[in-house]
Amino acid sequence: MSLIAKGILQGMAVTAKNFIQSYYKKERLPTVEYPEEKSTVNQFTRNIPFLVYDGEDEIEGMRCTACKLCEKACPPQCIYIIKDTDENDKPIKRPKVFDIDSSVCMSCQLCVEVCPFESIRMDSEFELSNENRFEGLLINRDELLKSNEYYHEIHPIEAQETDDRIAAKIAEAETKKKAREEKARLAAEAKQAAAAMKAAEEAAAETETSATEQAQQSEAKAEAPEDNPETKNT
Amino acid sequence: MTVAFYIMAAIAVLGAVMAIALRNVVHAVFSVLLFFSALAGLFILLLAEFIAVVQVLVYIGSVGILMLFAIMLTTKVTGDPTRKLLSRGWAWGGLVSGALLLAFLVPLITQSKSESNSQLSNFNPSVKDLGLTLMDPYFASVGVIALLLTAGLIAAVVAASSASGE
Amino acid sequence: MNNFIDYKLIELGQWTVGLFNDYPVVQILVHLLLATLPLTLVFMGAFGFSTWLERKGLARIQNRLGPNRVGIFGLLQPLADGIKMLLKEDIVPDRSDKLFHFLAPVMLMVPAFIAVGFLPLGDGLMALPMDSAILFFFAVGSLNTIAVFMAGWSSRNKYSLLGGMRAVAQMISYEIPLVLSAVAVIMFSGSLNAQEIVASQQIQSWLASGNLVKEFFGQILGWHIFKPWGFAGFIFFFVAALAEANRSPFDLPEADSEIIAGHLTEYSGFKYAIFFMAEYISAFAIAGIATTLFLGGWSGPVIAGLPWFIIKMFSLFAVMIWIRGTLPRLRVDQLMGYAWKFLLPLAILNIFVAGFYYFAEQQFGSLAAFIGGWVIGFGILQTAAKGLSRLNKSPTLDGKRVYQLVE
Amino acid sequence: MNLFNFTDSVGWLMWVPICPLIAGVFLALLKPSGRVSAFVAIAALAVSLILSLKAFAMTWGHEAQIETHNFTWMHIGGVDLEFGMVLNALTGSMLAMVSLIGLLIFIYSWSYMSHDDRMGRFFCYLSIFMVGMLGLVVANSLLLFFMFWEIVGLASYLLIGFWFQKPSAAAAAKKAFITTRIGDLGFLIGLLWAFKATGTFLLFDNGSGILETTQIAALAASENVMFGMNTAGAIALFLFIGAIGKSGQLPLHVWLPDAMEGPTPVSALIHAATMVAAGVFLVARAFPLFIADLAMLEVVAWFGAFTTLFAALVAVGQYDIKRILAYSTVSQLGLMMVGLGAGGLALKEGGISIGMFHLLTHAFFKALLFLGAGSIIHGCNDEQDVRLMGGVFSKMKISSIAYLAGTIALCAFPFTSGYFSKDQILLSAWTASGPIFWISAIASLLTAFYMTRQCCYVFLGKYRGKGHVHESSPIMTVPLVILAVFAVALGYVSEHFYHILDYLSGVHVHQHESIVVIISWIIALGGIGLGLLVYARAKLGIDETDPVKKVFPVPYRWLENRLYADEFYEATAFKLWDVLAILITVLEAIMNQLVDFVTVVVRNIGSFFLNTIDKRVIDEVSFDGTCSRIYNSSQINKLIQNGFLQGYLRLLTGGAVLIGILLIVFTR
Amino acid sequence: MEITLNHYLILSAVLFTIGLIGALTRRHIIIMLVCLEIMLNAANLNLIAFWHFGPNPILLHGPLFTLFTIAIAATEAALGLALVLAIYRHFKTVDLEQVQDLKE
Repeated sequence: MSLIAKGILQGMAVTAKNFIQSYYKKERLPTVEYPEEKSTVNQFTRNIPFLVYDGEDEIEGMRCTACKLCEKACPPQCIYIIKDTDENDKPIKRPKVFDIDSSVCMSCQLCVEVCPFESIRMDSEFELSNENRFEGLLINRDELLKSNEYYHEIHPIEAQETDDRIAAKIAEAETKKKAREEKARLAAEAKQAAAAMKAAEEAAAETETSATEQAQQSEAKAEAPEDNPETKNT
Repeated sequence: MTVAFYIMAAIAVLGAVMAIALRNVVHAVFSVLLFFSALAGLFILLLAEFIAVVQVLVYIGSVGILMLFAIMLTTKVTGDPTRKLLSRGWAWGGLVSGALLLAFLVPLITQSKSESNSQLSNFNPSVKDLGLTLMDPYFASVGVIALLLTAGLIAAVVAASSASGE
Repeated sequence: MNNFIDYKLIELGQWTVGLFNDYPVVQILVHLLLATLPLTLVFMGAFGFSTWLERKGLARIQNRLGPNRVGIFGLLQPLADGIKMLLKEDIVPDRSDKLFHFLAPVMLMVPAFIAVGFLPLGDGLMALPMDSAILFFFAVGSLNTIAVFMAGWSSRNKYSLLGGMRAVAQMISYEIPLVLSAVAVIMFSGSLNAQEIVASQQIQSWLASGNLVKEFFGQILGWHIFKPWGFAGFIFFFVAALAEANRSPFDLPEADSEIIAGHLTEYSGFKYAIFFMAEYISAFAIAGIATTLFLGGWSGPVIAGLPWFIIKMFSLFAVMIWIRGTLPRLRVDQLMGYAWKFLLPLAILNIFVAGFYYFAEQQFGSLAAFIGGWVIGFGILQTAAKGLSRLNKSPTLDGKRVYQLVE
Repeated sequence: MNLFNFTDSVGWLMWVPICPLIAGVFLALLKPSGRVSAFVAIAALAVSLILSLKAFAMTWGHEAQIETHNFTWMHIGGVDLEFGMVLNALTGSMLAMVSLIGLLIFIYSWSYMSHDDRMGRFFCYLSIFMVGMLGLVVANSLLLFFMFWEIVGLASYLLIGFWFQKPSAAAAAKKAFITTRIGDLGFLIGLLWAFKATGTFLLFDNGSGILETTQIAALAASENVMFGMNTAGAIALFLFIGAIGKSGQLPLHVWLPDAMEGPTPVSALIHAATMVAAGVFLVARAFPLFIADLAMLEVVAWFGAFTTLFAALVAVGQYDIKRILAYSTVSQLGLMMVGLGAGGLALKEGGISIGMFHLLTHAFFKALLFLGAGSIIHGCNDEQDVRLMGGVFSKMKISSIAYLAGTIALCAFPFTSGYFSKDQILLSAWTASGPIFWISAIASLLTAFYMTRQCCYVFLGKYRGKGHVHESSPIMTVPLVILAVFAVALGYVSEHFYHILDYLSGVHVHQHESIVVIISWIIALGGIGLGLLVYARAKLGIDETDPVKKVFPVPYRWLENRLYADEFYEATAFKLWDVLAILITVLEAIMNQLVDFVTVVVRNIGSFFLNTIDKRVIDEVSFDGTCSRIYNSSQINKLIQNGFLQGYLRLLTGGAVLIGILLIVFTR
Repeated sequence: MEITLNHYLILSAVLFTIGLIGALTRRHIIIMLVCLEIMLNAANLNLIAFWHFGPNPILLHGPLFTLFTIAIAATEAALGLALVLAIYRHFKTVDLEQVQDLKE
């Protein structure tokens, strides 16, 4: 290296540039003084899971049906679910107790993938520290429940995707029902035409009774799918 | 001035005695360094400023460290109390040198007349004059010393590194 | 306005000494105290400030804020560190040399503070006004080698001994280029006395000329750094000074990634703080000497005297920090090779160039000597440097790296 | 010694011998291949030829003038030995002749020796020989002359023994060397005597040289130094002994015929033209000495006469072509000696020109004859016995014609060069003394006879040897032709156009005696006719007896055995050794007796000394005693030398203290 | 009481003797070299003392001569220690007792 040591000077120039620019250029001083300022967390970060509920009322709008799939799938078994029972203790599709032990959860997101009802998602909240090591870190159902809007807030893209998916499911169910009705109707007409023909030849009378039975069965079938469109999944 | 002289003398003697008395070699060398610094002080008392500086620079700065390096490279310094300190027949060795001091040096000094007044008080020899005399009448000897130092340097390197093979 | 502050301080000093006129013994004591006490306090403060300066500077270089919690801009951070150091438990390894383990930091601090004494802070403002101040500076400088060795040896720890030996070797080999590059200045200014060296860097004729512009530049243009051998000498001196004070690129001994903390491994608590203080103060001392030798000491355009000296000293220290922020650490053999095979020959050559410059100036007057000096002198040094660097070039892999898939 | 100044002094003459010397050294050291060595030798000789011709030209105009260039070679014991070069008619002519013939022979031997793998060595020896010969001619100091004389002797030894693997060649070389050495001994004695008498070696030293008038007068003044001769004569006699050895005169001629063992060019160069001529040249050079004492001239003439007759007789009985020529050379040399001797008696200084003229002409045609013989031998597949040759004329036209030209010149056929020179000799012999004249005449007749005999053997009839005859290459035949021209024309041209006789001796020489002319005609034609008569139609062959032998069987056998010259030596000289041997054994016996007696006496004395002095005094008392004492004492102070460093230091300080105390006590 | 030349002479004599005793008794080679240095320094002290109290100190002979002695002492120390290293490498000990190959 010659006397003026060009290489070293270039290096010094770089550090000097950093030093000076750090005073006026924003990206040169990216430090966020944490306790005072909070830096927005990237939307794809995931920490401990939370339960999503639609609408205003938490308990009612809860998507979770306590199907315990996530409990079984969780590798460190840190989820604990007890099904809820209505007044005359007949089990209803809702968890009474839904606990996640946050000290054990390794945020592997398997529960999210398993949940058929899109009800459990990964939260990006990281300030979970508290004094009590055991009870403190066990998060119960009420703390887990968070609104869909919050979900949209922390994971906008993912939330939007889940909503679209649900809407699509509902729409699909609609179309299927309609198609089935259409088919049933057609079949009935065809049958009637055939029957009419046959009847015309045979005794029109006794076949009427059989025709009316068939019409009743198809209506029963048509009614069944109507009562639970929301909970049905693909 | 007298107080300073006595302090310095005491430190010097102390350093020297400790140097030859201490069992731990490193301690001995450090005490010698103390001895050298005491001597530097004495030189300043004797108004030989430059010599004091050179004493500090050469003796304490390099010879001292050289000895420390030598010790590092050669012996295990502490930790075996059994090691005999004195060579055989140390008694009459000590006796002889003691005799030297008492029988020969001290009488010689005491009986010689000495004029105590030093002309030095009226002028303070500056380094500049020393430099000038070094260059003017004594230039050849400076050259010789330079040669000697280089030869010493090379010889030391060769001697120390010569048997690196084993 | 020149040297106004210096004179004021000297008057103050004389006034205080005057207070004790009727107690001669006490007066001597006061006189001594006057020379040493303010200096120690000032430089202790400077040490504190410099630690803050260093941490903030390094932070800014690395695009981060640096300490800003304690005090307004983190100014009280050094105080916090100090207190922390005091509170920390002072561990001493059991089978170590208790005496020398304790003595090492002291031995390091003493020469640091003495060295500071030799700095010509202002016109007439010198703590220890010696005829051969620079010489004493170097003599004292060589003492801290012993202190480092003592530290390394007494903590009975293989790493610290090794670190100690390395530090000693580094200090010794860099002492020679340091002294040699200073020799060029001393040879030119003709005396070892710091004040005279500073005086030689002021163009006296311009100062006395009376018109403001000339006076303004008279203070600056005389500095040795503007001369070819001066500039080269300054580079060698500064690099050797960095090594001597174990700063940045040469801080191998107590480099964290290397042998833990070198000779400082077994030190903790206040002794560790003292080590650091001694190191920083010797860094200041060397920066001060560098300013006196090359940057014209306290001479400066308007506020000549103490302020300029402090500005220059701190700016040099800032450069040290700056270098610490950029340059990677040197390997041991490169370190030694650089001293012996690069700096030393160039320093000697620099002395010759200075000699020629001196005679050229006598012969053809300062302007022609200045221009010719720069062209020829600097040319010689430049080519010598290139030649030496090519000579010492370690056999690096010059071809393009070839990678092979393992069959 | 300014070699390079070609104008005023004669120093450059030294170049003539030096050039071949350089070539010789070059060939000896670098041993180049055959062709290169030949080329180098020839080039060097060419340079000396040019210089010789320049010298010859310089002397041509003014014969009497002598230019010398002398320098001191060495200064020993207060005497400085001078060397020098002389340039007078004699030198000029000899230089020209030697270098010209030498060059032709060099060229000839280039092809002749081309198949021999040691050609480089051959040319090296030839160059050394030329150095000797040319140097000898130029030398002005007798010492230098003697040195070159030895070089020539050495060269002849080397060249004769060139094919050292042939035992006969080696023996011949030794024989040549020893016999010439005996002659050189005489020369050396003469040389030393001359030096003692005159104080200098230089022949011509502007007045003080040996051959200058003042010295000659001084030398001639002394009376009856030896056999009634004055010192000049005595010195001349010893010099003549040297000449006898070198030129192969009667007593010391035995080596010349055996010298034919060497290759033919060697014989041509050395044993025909130059070396043997050296003896004659010596006599010519030192002629003033000979003239100073007429008895010497008688001796020279008579020696010459006997040699020429003897050699001519023996030549008749020889069958080997080269031996015939060798004996003819011996006889011709004898003739030259006669020329010198008789010439001296008749014409004082003029004698030189007569002897030298014949030498010059003889050199050319004898060289021609030898080269011709060489090419014939080469042609007949290396066959040397004339009885196995024959019919060569038809096969080898050029060499035969050249050979015939040489023969007629040798036989002194009218108007050939031989005729003119031999005629002069016979004229001077006639005026000098009758018997010498008649002996020389008979010898010349015999010469013509055996030459024609040889020609008939070789040229007439059909080829009796094995294989077929083939003409030699042009490189060999061209020199032959040149020499032939010289052999024939030289005599006439030089006598009538250039008055060579006056030139050679510097004195006007003119002899005319009609009877001698007639006799010489008779001799020449008679000899040839007699030869043809006997041999032309005779049956010649290996198994046939020689026609002359048929007529005189017994004497012819004598001739065949070379008149028992070798056997004579055998009987006398070698016997000499046996006598010596006996003498020595007797002496030795006596000596042994003496030695035994002395040893006994000494032993007794020795034993006396041994037991008394040596054992008791030296061993016990002085030597061993002290040793043991020293040893014991050293044991004590060995204790100090125990390698214990600090012990030494303590002793040191103890000593210092002691000195200190003494100092204080005594200087109080 | 005024410091006179004798004080210095006695001091240097004492120091010299201490060095000598060390040199003569201690077994450790390096300590011997140390003592050697002590002796040399004592001599230097003597030199400067004589110069200081000498007739005309202006000539600066004292310091000059001491400079040379210091230079030589430094070289000697360097060489001595280099030799000690060589001895250690050969004898594997620094104890003078065992370094006795020169023993007859």
